[in-house]
Amino acid sequence: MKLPDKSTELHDVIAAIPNGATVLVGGFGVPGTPFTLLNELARQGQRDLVLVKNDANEAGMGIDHLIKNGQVRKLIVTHLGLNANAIAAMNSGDLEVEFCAQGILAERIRAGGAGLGAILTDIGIETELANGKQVVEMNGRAMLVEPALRADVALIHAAIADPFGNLAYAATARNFNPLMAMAAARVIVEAEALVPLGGLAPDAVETTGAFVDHVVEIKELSQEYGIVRR
Amino acid sequence: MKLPDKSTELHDVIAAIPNGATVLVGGFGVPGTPFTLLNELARQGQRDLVLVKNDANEAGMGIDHLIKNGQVRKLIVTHLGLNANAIAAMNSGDLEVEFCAQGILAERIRAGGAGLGAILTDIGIETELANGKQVVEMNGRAMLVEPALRADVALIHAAIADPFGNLAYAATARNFNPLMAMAAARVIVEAEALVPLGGLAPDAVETTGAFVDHVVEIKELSQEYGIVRR
Amino acid sequence: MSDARSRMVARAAQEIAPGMVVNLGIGLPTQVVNHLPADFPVCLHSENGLTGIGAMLPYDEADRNLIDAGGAYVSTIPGSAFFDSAVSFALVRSGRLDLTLLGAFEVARNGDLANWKIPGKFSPGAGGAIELAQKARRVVVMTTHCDRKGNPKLLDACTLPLTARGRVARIYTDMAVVDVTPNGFALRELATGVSVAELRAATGASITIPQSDIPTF
Amino acid sequence: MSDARSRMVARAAQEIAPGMVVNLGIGLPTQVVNHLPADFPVCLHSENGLTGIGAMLPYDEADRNLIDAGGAYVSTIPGSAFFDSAVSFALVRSGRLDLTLLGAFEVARNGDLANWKIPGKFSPGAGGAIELAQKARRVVVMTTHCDRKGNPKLLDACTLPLTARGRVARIYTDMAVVDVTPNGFALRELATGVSVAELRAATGASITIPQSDIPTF
Repeated sequence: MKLPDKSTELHDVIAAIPNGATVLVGGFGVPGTPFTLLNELARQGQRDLVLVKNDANEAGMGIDHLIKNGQVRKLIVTHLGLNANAIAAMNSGDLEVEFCAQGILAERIRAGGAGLGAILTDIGIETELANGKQVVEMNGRAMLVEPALRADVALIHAAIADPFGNLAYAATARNFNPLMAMAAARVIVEAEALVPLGGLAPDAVETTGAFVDHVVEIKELSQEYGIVRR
Repeated sequence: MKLPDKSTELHDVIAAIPNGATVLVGGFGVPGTPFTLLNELARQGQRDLVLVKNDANEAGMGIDHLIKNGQVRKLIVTHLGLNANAIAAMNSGDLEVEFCAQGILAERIRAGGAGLGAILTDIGIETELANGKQVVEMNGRAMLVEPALRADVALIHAAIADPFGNLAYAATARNFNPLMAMAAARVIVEAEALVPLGGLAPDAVETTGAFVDHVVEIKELSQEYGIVRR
Repeated sequence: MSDARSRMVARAAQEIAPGMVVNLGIGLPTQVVNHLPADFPVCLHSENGLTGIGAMLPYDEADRNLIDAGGAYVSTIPGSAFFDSAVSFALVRSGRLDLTLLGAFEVARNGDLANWKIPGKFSPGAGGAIELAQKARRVVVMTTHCDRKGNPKLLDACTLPLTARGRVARIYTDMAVVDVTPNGFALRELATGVSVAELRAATGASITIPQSDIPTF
Repeated sequence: MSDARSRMVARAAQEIAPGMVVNLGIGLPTQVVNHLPADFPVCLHSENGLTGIGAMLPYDEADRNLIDAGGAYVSTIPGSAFFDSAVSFALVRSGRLDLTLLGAFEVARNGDLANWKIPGKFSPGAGGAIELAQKARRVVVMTTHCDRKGNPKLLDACTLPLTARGRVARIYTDMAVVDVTPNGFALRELATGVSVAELRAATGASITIPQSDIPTF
């Protein structure tokens, strides 16, 4: 036995994403954002996408391209942070935005990856974040039902991958990536380095390749990956 | 600023466990079982304990000592595996045993560590494992409410620790340890090696010390940690 | 191992398609790996937190921290990965486990499985069996056709507490390969030397027999 | 930074006790670390997945993969650890975060906090603010006493959407240190040069004034 090889080409793997797909996108600010996969998705132009991401990147990079192209029907996000374009699109009604508390978004995605139906939490209870949510009583306490979030596709950025899809992340580029890498029917990884099987020690693997469908090596890091001088 | 030092002595840290405590115990079979902490707990003799553990170890090691000493009021477990003593104690009524599906026990502990109220799952539905459990309807589907499990104490075995309590595990000795290390008011770690701050690279840490209260270095590995020839 | 059991194991190994993630139950299922080519692309999963299970090791070569879910000392292969128990069952429940091969006490004609408890006799707890049986994409049973007393294990309805309802797709036994269909059990193949009459006599439910020639294994 | 704000930051730094795990909100709260001794034992937490935040780094020394939750390039210290976003908020929600220092738009006399949304003007989303405010063991606010237009931020009741109910324990402003008590706001200390009358005029709720001498900072 040997572990299966999932390494493939950028174009093909993005071409498998249909219009209307729900797409998890890794990253918290710049670190961990799969810019290479996103740029190809912007180039291919799939439409009616529902994106799930911590933030909307900054203007001129990452999912901002998709928003500006009109490829995004809805964005599920914890904050729009530094992206004035996204805020303007939301305010004009061109972009539907659903806000989620940051840790609850992480847990909803993780619950999807763990094959659970939902989590029960009191986060946001008695605030407007609770509006419209199912409430369950548990030992006399009201808890919000936060449904698991699974997607058609996850776009993941890793520092190192092997051909089976075992992944390691760098520093705070980890963030949502390992959670999202568990929570989609088709998990697509871009890696800064593709090492042979055995190149990642079993204890150093942060996402087992059993969750991963496709691995693409980034040929050259584009400038978005660099330091942002604000 | 520097990170706080939580290294301490075996006797003192076990002496802080009161009678009646609920105690999470790491390990799946031999690997990851905190034998040194358990042996001291058996020596000190705290009673009326509720233990939460994947399995009951094998006869003559680990929590089997506590069961034989009559220190255990209740055991929450996924299976009693190789321990005929534990099965006999259960059958005679000397030991109360609550069974939980393995992955659901893991998720209940993790939910405790994540400050959630519960998870919703269909695991065990329409079987006797669902008996007595709260049921919630979600989008027309019945789901079981599996409450988060938090404890007074967690006993954790790590391969490497630093004085802040950052931990790394070895191979399949990881198992329940990182989950339990998040889910107790007092998290006590035994480590095979205590390295200085900085001795674990930030990306190699598998449990951040922010969850850990006490770290004890194992002076010498007792024979329980070795290969079991069956 | 009897000749019929060996052939059952070899036949069941054909369940494993290239690229699958597979969990093999303790006992007979573990042995199917001996029938796969050295370069066969597959990922074996162990509930205690390992993908990429390597060969079992003798005690004097074992790593004390590296076991499979049955407690056997195993090795890694290039690309193996360790993870915690929550991640391990996340993989099972979220649909990433393509196949599980499990033992059984009883299988019913509707695919119900009982393999963890005999009230009053055997109740050590289910471990990970519930989740494997309920959530693997394909659940296949490997078992002797009858128990040690000669009683059939393939039944109209299970009498023991269930592991999961309606999830078994196929059963490999020392007598036959049997599918669970919407119309109940259907014979696919017979072990060499077993007659249809013998099979019917050893089966506790009706079983559909093909009109055409019945392949043997 | 004005002198009064500098002293507020220095005073708020005393909130941090040895051994604490602390999350500092973006802006003024971040600066309290400048008032801690080099060997002070504390663990700073960043929501994006870091414990043990080191010094901010200039662009030409930064690691492109190492930022804090506010997007600033930071460094590690001996014992720093990285983890994912689920673990990061597990720590917050499960009671492992001893203290958070947060900014505020409004604080009510019952401890209600509004700091994430101004309907129609500012609604970028709450990020991690809800969980920090609702679950940190101690929630302390650092803010100018009034907004830019001179309107009080300490109120009988918040007018803006709440971040969390009844969670603020203490407020540090450029005018005073104010505790939230079961009886509402209670003055603890005054900034040098601020009178009780000035404080009352700048506060949108009644505030209990000590009978004894009022310490200054």
